Amino acid sequence: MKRTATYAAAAIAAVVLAVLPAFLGAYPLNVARSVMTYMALAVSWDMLLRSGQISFGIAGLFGLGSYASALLVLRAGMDPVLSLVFATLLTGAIAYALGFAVLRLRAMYFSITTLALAEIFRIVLHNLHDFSGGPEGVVLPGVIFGGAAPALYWLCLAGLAITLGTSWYFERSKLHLALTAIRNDETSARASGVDIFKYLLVAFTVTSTLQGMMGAIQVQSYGFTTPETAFDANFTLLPLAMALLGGIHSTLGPIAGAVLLGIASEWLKLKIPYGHLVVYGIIIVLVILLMPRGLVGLARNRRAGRRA
Amino acid sequence: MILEIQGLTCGYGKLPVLRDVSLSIGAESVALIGPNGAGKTTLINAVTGLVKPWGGSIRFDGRDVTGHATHEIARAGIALVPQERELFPGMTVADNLALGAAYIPRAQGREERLLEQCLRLFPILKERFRQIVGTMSGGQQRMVAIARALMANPKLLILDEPSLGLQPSIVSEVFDRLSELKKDVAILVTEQNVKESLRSVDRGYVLENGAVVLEGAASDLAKDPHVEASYLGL
Amino acid sequence: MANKRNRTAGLVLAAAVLGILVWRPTVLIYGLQAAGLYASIAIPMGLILGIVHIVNLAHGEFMMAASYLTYTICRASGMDPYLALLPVAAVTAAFGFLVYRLTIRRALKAPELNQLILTFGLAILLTQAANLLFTSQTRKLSFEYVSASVDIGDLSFGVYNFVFVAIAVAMVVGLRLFLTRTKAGKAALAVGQNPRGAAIVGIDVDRAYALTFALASAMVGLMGAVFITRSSIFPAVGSPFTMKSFCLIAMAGIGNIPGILASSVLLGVSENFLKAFRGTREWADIVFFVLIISVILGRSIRGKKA
Amino acid sequence: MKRTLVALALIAAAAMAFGQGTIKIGATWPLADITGKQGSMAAQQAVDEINKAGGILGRQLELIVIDDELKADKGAAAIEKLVTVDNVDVIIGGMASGVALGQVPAMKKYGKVVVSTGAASYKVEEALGKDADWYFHLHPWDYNQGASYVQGWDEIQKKFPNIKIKKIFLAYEEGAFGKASWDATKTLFGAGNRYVIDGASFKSAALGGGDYGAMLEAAKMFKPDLFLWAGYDADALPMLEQAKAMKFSPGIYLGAPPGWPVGFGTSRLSENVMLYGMWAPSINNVSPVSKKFYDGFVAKFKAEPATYFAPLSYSAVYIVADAIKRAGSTDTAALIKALEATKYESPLGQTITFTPGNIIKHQGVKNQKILQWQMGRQEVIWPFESATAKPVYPFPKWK
Amino acid sequence: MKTLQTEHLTKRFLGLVAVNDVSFSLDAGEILGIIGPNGAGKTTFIHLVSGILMPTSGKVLFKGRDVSYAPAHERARMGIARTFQLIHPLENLTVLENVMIGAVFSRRQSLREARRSAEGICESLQLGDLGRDTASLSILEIKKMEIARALANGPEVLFLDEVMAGLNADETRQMISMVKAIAKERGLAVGVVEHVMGVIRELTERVIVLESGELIAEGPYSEVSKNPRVIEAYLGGAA
Repeated sequence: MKRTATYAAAAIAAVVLAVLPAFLGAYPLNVARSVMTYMALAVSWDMLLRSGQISFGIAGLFGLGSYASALLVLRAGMDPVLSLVFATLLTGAIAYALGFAVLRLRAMYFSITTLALAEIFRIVLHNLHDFSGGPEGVVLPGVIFGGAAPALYWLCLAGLAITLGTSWYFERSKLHLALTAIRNDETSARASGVDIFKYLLVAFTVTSTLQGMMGAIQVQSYGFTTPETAFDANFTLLPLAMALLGGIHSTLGPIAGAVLLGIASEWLKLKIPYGHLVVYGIIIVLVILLMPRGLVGLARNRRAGRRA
Repeated sequence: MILEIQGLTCGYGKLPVLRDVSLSIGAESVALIGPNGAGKTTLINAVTGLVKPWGGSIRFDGRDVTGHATHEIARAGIALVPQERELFPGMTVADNLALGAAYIPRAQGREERLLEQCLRLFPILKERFRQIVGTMSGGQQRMVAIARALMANPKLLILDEPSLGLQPSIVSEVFDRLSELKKDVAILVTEQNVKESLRSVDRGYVLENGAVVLEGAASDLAKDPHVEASYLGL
Repeated sequence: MANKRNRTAGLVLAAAVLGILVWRPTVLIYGLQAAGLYASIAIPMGLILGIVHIVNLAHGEFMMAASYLTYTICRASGMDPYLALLPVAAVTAAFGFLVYRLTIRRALKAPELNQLILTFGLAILLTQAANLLFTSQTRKLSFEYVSASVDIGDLSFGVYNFVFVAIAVAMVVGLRLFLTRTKAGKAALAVGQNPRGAAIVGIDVDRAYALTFALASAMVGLMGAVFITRSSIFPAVGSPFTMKSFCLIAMAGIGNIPGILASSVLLGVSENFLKAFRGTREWADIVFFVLIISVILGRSIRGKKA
Repeated sequence: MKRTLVALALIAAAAMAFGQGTIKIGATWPLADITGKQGSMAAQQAVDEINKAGGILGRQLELIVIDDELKADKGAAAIEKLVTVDNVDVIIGGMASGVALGQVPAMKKYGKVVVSTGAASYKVEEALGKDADWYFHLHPWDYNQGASYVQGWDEIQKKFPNIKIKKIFLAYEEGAFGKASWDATKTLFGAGNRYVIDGASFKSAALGGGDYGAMLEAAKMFKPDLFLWAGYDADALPMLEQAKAMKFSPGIYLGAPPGWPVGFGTSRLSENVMLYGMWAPSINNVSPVSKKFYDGFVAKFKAEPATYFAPLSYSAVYIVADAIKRAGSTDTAALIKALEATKYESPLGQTITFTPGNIIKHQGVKNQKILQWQMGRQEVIWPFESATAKPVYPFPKWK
Repeated sequence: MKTLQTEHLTKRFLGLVAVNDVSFSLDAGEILGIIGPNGAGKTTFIHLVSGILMPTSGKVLFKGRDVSYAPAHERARMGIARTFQLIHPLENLTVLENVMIGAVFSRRQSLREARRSAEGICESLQLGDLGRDTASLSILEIKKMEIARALANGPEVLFLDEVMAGLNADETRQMISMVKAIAKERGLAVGVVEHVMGVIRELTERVIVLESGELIAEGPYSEVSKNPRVIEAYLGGAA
């Protein structure tokens, strides 16, 4: 009963999102793309967090995906749409290889290492002048789909849909049991037959792939990138903040957080041209202090309160 | 009376665990008996300020300490050996023991005598005096926890399941020492090992479902048919 | 056996240092100077992380705020930053205490990531408030002594920046004395290892946290005052140091404050080694991150073996 | 009586303006950065001046500024909003090339007239392509700047024979700005073997760097006649201090940051440091327009314009207003035609016209100026027509 | 061929020898007690057998196969299951999900099959409402759930590390009969670490005694408890 209602709500949301371009102008669609990009990053970050691993490397994989896609088009003459697929897979392959080293680490050491890897990607692309365009970045011959606002929107929506679908699968398959078990107590998970390394590797590779995919979509939608754009620390920090404000360890939380922060930042910017970021900072501080379990946690408490 | 609890009500979240519990401890040792989930640890947590009581009062040494912070209660003279030990894992045995006395007014100036007493009680700690506590086995850590509490020269010593994870020879040792200690320290102990504990304390309370159902001299309780059926026998 | 290996490693290291000293003396000079700066900024963050277990993402911003405070005081009074140092440290200590009381304390019981985002929000808040008050245009106080110079043969180099080495060493020694010799310090150390256990032995945990935060903030304030003698300041000046400090602490291992100094020297010297050559100059930045990963991975592998 | 008449006229003008609606100028700048902040303020100043004088075609101007937050996606969204939601007639503004690259696709899509105040990177020009006839670029491209320096130093050496330059050392920050400067310097000064070029990169203090020791060491070994650094204002004083500590004093010490720190001139080290720039308050002495702009800005905002983005943005508004007046409408084709005929005497101390760039059709300013800090003020040395002082040479040796 | 055997099993941590040259065997249907003073190496021994730790030297043989260096999850799949002294119920999962983990990952069952087998095990242990969050469980229930989780692996060998600790007499009696029943019905080889001598006496047929990592005595409890070395090291006045 409850599950049917959830499916129905998801289906309605999907239809509404898909037909939005018919009703909205280019500007709201553009804002929506930005919100959806951050949303996908926040959800993918949360997917790995469900195993207890806190990644600070979102920007690194996002940037890697961006550059892979851009360079495949520029250096290999690949079709932009095809480059999305290959860049996504390439990011996944790199993450898979790195996973063997990185996934030995836990807690803060894992976080720092992912952060350091992201910086290494950035510096390498920054310094390989002839190949990557160096600090000035690369400009593509054009924007994918001729830059049509609805097409770009749908592309981003597709990326988001893939991410949400994967997250949904993570929540309902045995991955959910494996990751939750690892997060709680690795030793007892091992004793129950969970191959910890394998599941961490799966989660790390899949979430990295998703982050690379969003990067590839982003670069093709803007037609250029630079190391500072592609590896912007905000691609790490904002999704983290969004997931936490929305509520972690779920698909719904990061979605709520991304909508809240994404729209708040755009709205504040228009209302308070000078100094809107001060208010943005205040919002983050207040939400964390007043809703320590995020929006979803708040809703859950409400519901629990009503039942009791 | 050293500790006097009146009508204590307490719990976690919305769930009440203790309902109107009253008990008192004089210059004696008292055992708190009851099944798991009866509220023994909650009672101890309420006394030591680790959880805030919902209602009722706790008086220690003539002072109302209801709802006071843990460190204030510790400084007033209540030492706790918690079930989870709560040691300082990165420090040596020596440092852990020193910290047991450092912040307690009653222990000031007597550290050496107290330390000597603890090392006599647990000779293995003398051997391991410079060992980092985190590298010791669970049972050894429990000894450190008990010794640390004794370092506070407490008026009231609370032990939450002290024999948990201890080998039998040490358990009997601990209870022997407790019988010795109770001459100058009031003791409150919860213990699964009811037979052993009733042998070495003066009085006992039986806590079931968050309420006191029986109280009396230890020797009487040991003969009580309800206690016999539920808590003795092994 | 481990001892022997350590000795060999020590000898190799000493030989390398000597070689560099003769061949490119500036590598060591500038390397140590950079190390002093890194370490003296990272140490207060390491103190908070080691005891309150909070990664303060607003760490660099605290320093930035202290620098602006110093700037304002010195501009208004014509005072030297070294004279303003104590009042600034006092103000930032109070500020740190207040921040702890008003925000951090409330987030301590929440999931640990919340504290990260909370301090991230504080960082945005501080940066943007500074931007509104002072704009993004940089400011700098200029003093003759900063250009103090020493000649050895043909070589002329600045010696002023060694002041950071002195500060870093003083911080390490001072903290060690504080944590092992004073009652408040021991309490802080105990709280850092087990807050519940500390409360049980009569330590006021909340007070220890607040004190640690205030002390670390005072150290950050001191650094902010000295920082302005060396560097220009602008609202975003602190943020790169937050990340750098965080990385150095991880490299040293949480709670290992002398280790922060050692990591800083390793990094400062390696960076300046790469900077000394045309072909590798641009890769100096990467050595930082490569070293961090190697040290962390190396330690984890060794840890598994042991 | 007279006052009543003025009031009536104003009301009438306002009513007319209301009837026809305002002429909307949309703009994006990074408002948290001093460039964007003061650029947007100066643009508002120009709009207020024009409106006070009765507006254009009897209509009032309205400036709508959106913060691009120095981010490409935010900048692009801002363009979409200005065009589709606010229905602006013209777009001005811009600072960072990275943001402009993000905005170009949206600009191309709508073909609205754009008068850009920023974006120096040739990559932006490449992205625009040769068909972007609606794009008017006020700021010189990076290669324009480089070419003008070559010309400037040639002319200076001719006029002041005591100044002789053979070896040039460029210290450039690692980012896009420094890298572009290095590429341009190598090609432009390196051509024809008249100069010997060397360079080294450094990490700017703006990005967490600030140690110039290794770079200065390389520069000192090279013994340049001209030492040029391309970095940010945060680097200005620390680099000088470290250079002094190392006793490195080339014949010419020249900085090319986009702005200078507050009160740089009050530092004793600043004396005779040379700089590249587009504008300095000293231009007030040779240009009445500059003085009008400067006085107006100070009166309105109680602050000195600290960056050339202020006069440049101020110019952008006047150029647009003037073109609309001449075109008689805001129709794109007419406006482009009118803009092509622009001849605006700007507060930069020079008249702005549009001529073809390497790719685009409408390039405004093509040169930079060579200035020198003298007695705490930026004095213009070159071009000689707007010069306010003679060069002091050589740069003082450290005592 | 015994179900489980160790040969000269040794584990060193830095300078410390935690388990020293221990050889023992355990057969199907047998319940073995493992006792010894605090710090004797009992838990380390179970860690070695279950693969949580790797031995420094010596062998672990499972049904004759050398599994000394097989990772823990593989040993779990082969049929070596265990509980933990310090229990960490998985907080964000229900009781049923906690138990399912073993079935899903050790027996490689689908979620649906695992749910069914977990329900069966929980029912036989009388675990009550399986949809509950683990935070609300009593200690007895948590201990039962721990055993259920281990059983869900489908083990042939089961080690119980102080499962009776914290239980009162009543509950201990319940638990003893439950463990006996499980061992019998499933034909398991069971190893039990316990400090309460009554439990050891009631539950086990054979006992091994560890001291400072070494096996110092072996035999029925009634014999071992008279061994002077055991009394001195371990039982003291309680014997």
